[in-house]
Amino acid sequence: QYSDGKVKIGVLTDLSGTYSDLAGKGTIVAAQMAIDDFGGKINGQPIELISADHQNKADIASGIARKWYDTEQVDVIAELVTTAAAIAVREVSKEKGKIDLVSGAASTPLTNDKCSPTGFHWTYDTYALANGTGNAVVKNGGKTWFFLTADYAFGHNLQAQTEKVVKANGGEVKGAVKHPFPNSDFSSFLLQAQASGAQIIGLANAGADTINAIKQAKEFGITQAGQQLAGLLVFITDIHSLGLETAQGMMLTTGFYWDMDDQTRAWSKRWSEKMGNGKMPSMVHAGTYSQVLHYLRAAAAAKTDEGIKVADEMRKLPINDFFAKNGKIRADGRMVHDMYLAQVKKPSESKGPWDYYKIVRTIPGDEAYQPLSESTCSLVKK
Amino acid sequence: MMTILGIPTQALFGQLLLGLINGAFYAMLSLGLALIFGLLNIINFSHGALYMMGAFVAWLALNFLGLGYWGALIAAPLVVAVIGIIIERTMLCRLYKLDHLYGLLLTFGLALIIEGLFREGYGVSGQPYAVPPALAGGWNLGFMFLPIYRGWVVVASLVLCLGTWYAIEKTKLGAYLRAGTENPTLVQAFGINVPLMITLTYGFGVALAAIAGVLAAPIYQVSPKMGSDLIIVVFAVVVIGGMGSIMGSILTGYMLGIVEGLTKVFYPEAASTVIFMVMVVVLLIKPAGLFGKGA
Amino acid sequence: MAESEILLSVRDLHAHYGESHVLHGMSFDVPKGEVVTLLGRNGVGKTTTMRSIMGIVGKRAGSVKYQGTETITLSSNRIARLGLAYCPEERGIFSSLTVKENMVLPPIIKPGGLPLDEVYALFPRLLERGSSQGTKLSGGEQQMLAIARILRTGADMLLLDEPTEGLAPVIVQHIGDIIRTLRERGFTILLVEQNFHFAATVADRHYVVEHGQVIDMIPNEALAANMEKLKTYLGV
Amino acid sequence: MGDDFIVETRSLTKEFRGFVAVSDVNLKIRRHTIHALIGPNGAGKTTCFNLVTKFLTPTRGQILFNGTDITHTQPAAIARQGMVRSFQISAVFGHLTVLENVRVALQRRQGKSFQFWRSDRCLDELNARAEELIEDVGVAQYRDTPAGELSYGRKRALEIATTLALDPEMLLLDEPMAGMGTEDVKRTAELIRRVSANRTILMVEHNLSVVADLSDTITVLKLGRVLAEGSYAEITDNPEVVEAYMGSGHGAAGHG
Amino acid sequence: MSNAPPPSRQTPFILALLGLGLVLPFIFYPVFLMKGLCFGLFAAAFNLLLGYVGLLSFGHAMFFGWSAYVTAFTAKEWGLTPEIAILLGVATAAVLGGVVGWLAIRRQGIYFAMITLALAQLGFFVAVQAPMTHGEDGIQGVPRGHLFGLIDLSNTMAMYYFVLAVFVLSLLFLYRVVNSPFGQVLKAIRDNEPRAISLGYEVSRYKLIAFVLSAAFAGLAGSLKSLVFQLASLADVSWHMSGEVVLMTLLGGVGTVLGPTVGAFLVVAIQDFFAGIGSWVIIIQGVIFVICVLLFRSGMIGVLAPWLKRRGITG
Ligand SMILES: Nc1ncnc2c1ncn2[C@@H]1O[C@H](COP(=O)(O)OP(=O)(O)OP(=O)(O)O)[C@@H](O)[C@H]1O
Ligand SMILES: Nc1ncnc2c1ncn2[C@@H]1O[C@H](COP(=O)(O)OP(=O)(O)OP(=O)(O)O)[C@@H](O)[C@H]1O
Ligand SMILES: CC(C)C[C@H](N)C(=O)O
Ligand SMILES: [Mg+2]
Ligand SMILES: [Mg+2]
Repeated sequence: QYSDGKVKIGVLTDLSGTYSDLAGKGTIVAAQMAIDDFGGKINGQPIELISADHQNKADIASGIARKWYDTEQVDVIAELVTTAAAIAVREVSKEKGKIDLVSGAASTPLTNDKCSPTGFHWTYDTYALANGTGNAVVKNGGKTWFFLTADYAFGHNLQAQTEKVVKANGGEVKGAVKHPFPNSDFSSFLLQAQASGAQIIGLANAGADTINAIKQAKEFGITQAGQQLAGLLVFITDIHSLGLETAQGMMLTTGFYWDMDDQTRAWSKRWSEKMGNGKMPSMVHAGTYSQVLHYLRAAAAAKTDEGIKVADEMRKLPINDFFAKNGKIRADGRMVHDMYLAQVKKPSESKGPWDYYKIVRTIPGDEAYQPLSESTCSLVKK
Repeated sequence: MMTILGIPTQALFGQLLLGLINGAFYAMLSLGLALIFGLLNIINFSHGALYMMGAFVAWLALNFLGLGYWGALIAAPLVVAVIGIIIERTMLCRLYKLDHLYGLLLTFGLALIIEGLFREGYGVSGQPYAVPPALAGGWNLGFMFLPIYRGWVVVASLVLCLGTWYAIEKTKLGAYLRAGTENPTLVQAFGINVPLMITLTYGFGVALAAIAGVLAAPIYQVSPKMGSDLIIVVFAVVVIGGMGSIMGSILTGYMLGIVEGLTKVFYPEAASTVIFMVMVVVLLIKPAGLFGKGA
Repeated sequence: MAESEILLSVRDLHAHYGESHVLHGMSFDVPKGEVVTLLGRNGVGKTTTMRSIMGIVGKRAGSVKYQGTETITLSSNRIARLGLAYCPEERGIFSSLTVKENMVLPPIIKPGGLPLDEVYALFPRLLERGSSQGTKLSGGEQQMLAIARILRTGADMLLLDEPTEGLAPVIVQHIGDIIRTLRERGFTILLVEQNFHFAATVADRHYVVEHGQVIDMIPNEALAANMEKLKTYLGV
Repeated sequence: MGDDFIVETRSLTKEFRGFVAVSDVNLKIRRHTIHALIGPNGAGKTTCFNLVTKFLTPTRGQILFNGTDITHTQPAAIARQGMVRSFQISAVFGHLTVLENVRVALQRRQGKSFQFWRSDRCLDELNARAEELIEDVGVAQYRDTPAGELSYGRKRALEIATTLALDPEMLLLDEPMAGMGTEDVKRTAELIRRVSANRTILMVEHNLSVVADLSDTITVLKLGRVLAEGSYAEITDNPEVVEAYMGSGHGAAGHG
Repeated sequence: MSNAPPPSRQTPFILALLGLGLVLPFIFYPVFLMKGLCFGLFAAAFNLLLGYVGLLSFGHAMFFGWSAYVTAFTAKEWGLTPEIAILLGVATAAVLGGVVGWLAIRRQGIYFAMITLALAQLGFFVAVQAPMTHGEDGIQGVPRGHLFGLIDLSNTMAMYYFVLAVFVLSLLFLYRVVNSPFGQVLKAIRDNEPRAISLGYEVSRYKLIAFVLSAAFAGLAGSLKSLVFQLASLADVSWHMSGEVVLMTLLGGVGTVLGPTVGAFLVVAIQDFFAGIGSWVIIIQGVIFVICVLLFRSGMIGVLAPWLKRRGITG
């Protein structure tokens, strides 16, 4: 039933680059926790974990995936931050009939053009981000927008999704500037954003780019002068890096916040102890736990590690853990779960380390994610 | 309102000023690099890493020793200079007789090690570093809001660059440095302690990088990657200015900051590439760089 | 001048370039105030001797005493500071410096050197070409510059390696005059020369070198008498 | 008359940033003679060489080689037309062996030099000629030594052999004897005389006895201009030349 | 190198290596071996310039990467057979090499390196902006296709032997280039350019030909890699790739025939072996470079040379 007498899970993530804080080592720890919580064995067979660094490069990711499938008897690859790496792994997985579980990567092609019967997208995506933050901001009166967009696929994708939401809600896009990726000095772009007179400056970027943009917006008095920033993809690690003083008041959309209920707090505390550095998990960390656990449940139910069969089982089983309440997987591989609109606390509101968010609204999954009817995935029957 | 190429002149002023501010960092870094290349004939690939180290020393000093910005401005270059001197004495000094490829390779390796260690220790997201209270706030210049701190960066870098230039060009030191590059044995046979001079120059060159790092800390995040993103551009600056020309690398630093700033307005996607375009054009027209000597 | 003080004393000097052993126990003395030449065929080790004295040969052993100070363990900058200055065979003009900068590059190590204007008076051509890049000078001009720049340092012992190579006859004469002038001023000079006709006009004594060893010493007065012997040494 | 001269320069002038190194020089070099160019240091001899072989571009003036204007020809092309130079500072291919140095020159006329797909064993047919040449200049015993390891004098000898390998119609030698010991000077002078049959040689040399010995015509340059021209006897009789170049007792100061 | 031992003494060694190449895929993971071979070929091509013409190109990723793109694109979008797709890639690299070479060979030393770097950065910029390359994602899922319409390369072993064959033939060819009449002239130019001119050689033509050859083989390596990994991406055109090939060549030994390949395998193995340990891999890589520079300066081949010499095969 299980090939080679075991189930082997590979966590392929960015261990050394820009995203190694929001994903990285923490996702390996999360995956291990999932295995441990599952009991370490599946139908009496051992579960193994292996991990590697893809450095956010498609070629490295694809090389490692191929090697894992060919020589390491890996059955499933999890995490996969960065869209390019995720797509690269998806190509290999599809060819080999193995399962890939995407947590960190953001872009929607993963469940559209690039969808696969054995590929899943778990934690969030650009559609949900655009939808969550864009909607909320426009409804709060932010009608005119200017985008600072990272000049690569993910940035373009995020901007395009958000523009759609803004326009659908009667807003207006005054302009956009594509900045090189990565980029450290945003003052010039911010000045252009300021000159546009837009009420909202949408940051269609991530990680260090977003952090620097926010920091410098404050430095140049952009926010004081009345314009507002909308970070379209902000992780809790980014807020930590910025400090509340700078980040306060910002609206953002997230798939998970550690301080929502007892379950999330308990898991996060365990994770934090394992990491041993006092940090709290990002949504990518939590999502990785959830996806690995769900895979194991499905593999146990299917009594096999054969990709297609487990994938079918995964689609059948509902997801109910601290991360996703009543989550479900659609034909296009999207795991649909509730998203949260959060606002960053003022320093005075924060009661302790990592107490950063106020959850403003829970966005029900079906509302948060792209409707299946709009999907271009070939697996979706219309 | 007046406009140039569709951009209001006022806004253009703002962009020029911002370009100049970025140029200040290029100038400081390329100055150190040019110095080190000029004397040691070593393309110091670890320059970016040592710049980052300067910023980190400031951050560490603040968080673990309570030493503030002004103290860091003195302490960080000293610490980094000492590290630089150790690197020079233990490793680089074995390479002078060899092709400068080996220096490049060694310092590249060192850059990987330094950057890797800081990544391992402090993650990649970067640490916040506040603007010193004395320099907080900003001036409204009419066409833009200029943070006082950025103004200070430009002034500090100008003072530092011109001071260094003066010390090197207007004293015999510059001649020793240049001659020492060409034929260290002979210069030493004239009675000059070339190894000491080399060591101190390396120390000074990386100290400049460290100062730039401290100056950068409040503007950008203090992050292990801050150096490697910059280094290749700074190389280009040095080459465009003319290898070995101190003034050339300073002026080119400011100038390219401005060029890059303008590109961010007219063709933002190309902002990180424009310097290389300039480099191709310059080298084809003036093979030794803008301020380089010789044909 | 017979019993004059010995300024430089070389004893059993050995030198190597990597694996090859070039000097095999050189021994000779340079009395203060004299002009002493090293004569010998190509490749016998004359240049190497000079480089060993200056401490710029990779591996050397034996004894080199300058004014009684042992220099064999000193670094070359320390040796130079004792008062030795070297004009290398390959001239060593710096291309990144102008002629003027080349001229003033060697630091003044002691008072008593020639003032700059006197140096220029000896080589007016160098003043004319002062702002030119050092290595853009003609071959002979570079040779002049190499000699000129060490005259102002105050070193009292000059090591000149083939200073007349590539110079026009009229300049060779001029160099001869300069060497005699320097001698009168109390400089001590160690000279390497291929052209012993020239050497004979300036030197007090000649050491003949073969296979990295001194094989004979001929006082200049005795040169004529020893001409035949010398010619066999030099293979003329 | 015109055909008698293999090289002719007309009002040749070279300025370096305002400094005139060669000014209005009209050289005429008669076929199958040895022509010497002498003059004080910095007179512009090497610069003339560089101009004639097009390593420098003249500021003004014209250069004729075999009656054709070569003022705008590339240096490599000039070499292929049969005018080859040596360098004042010795120029050998340091990592190639002595034999290979000569072979590289021979190889050019063989016409296979662009053939990157052929084995270099096809060059072995040149060995015999190459060995002859290095024998001629007395470096045969160093056949397989990398040229960089030769002593200075031997490098000069090798350079001459390499130049001769091209069998040039016109040979320009820049101070071929500089740095050679007396014995080598004699041998090289002999060699130059031998190869001058059916060739034209233009030579810069400070060694007056060599000049006296070898040259048919001598041109004296001073400050970039032609000061005098004639046979050795004529030149030495010219007081201006004596003053500017030879100096008073040139007998005593003259070289070996 | 020029005094290469007679072929009779090399032949057994070459045959032994070839034999090794044939059996290795049964011992090691073939994809890893193919990666090593591709980079080995890349480094060998680069070494033609650095080791034999003395020109350090810091922009060779441009040829490697763009050739990979063209092969990937034509194989995927136009459905060309692998050999045609590769040829088109190589042709692209050669043309780019001609242009870059033409601009760069007028300069020397660090300026040459910087011009090549700058032009390669422009190439990178085009790759980021052009729709054909699909930006960060790269051209993914490239079909390996049927070689000459016959041999199915999606079979890993078939692909491996194809790569091995191309590699061996290319290396023999490069070896021949170095030891050809043309190679002799290159070495002469490297030693003393003015002298070569004075002998009548149009130096720039030789340099340009060498540059184009080097670019073409770099391109061949890139094309092969894009088929092996079925992917052409920005990483292949970035300056890091240009830097990596310098490292491989230096680590293995500049100016030796096998050195670059040894260096390539070393670097690939390090990356592969330490991929699981995150940022430590970078530190370890750094330490290895430092150690190599300080202790094994002549490259790995330099360390192995005495051993090889006894067998008369230092090439
Ligand atoms: N850098 C070096 N490496 C190896 N051998 C060398 C080096 N320099 C000189 N030699 C060898 O050392 C010996 C002595 O050389 P040296 O230069 O001292 O001779 P010299 O007497 O000055 O000759 P010349 O009259 O040609 O200048 C020669 O055989 C030469 O080949
Ligand atoms: N590239 C250059 N730039 C500037 N000045 C130059 C250049 N080349 C030569 N000169 C100058 O032109 C003059 C003539 O130089 P040239 O080398 O022709 O002299 P020469 O007659 O060969 O002297 P020597 O006998 O010393 O070799 C010199 O004063 C020299 O400084
Ligand atoms: C922000 C990152 C976690 C996402 C990544 N940039 C992507 O392409 O999906
Ligand atoms: Mg000598
Ligand atoms: Mg000359």
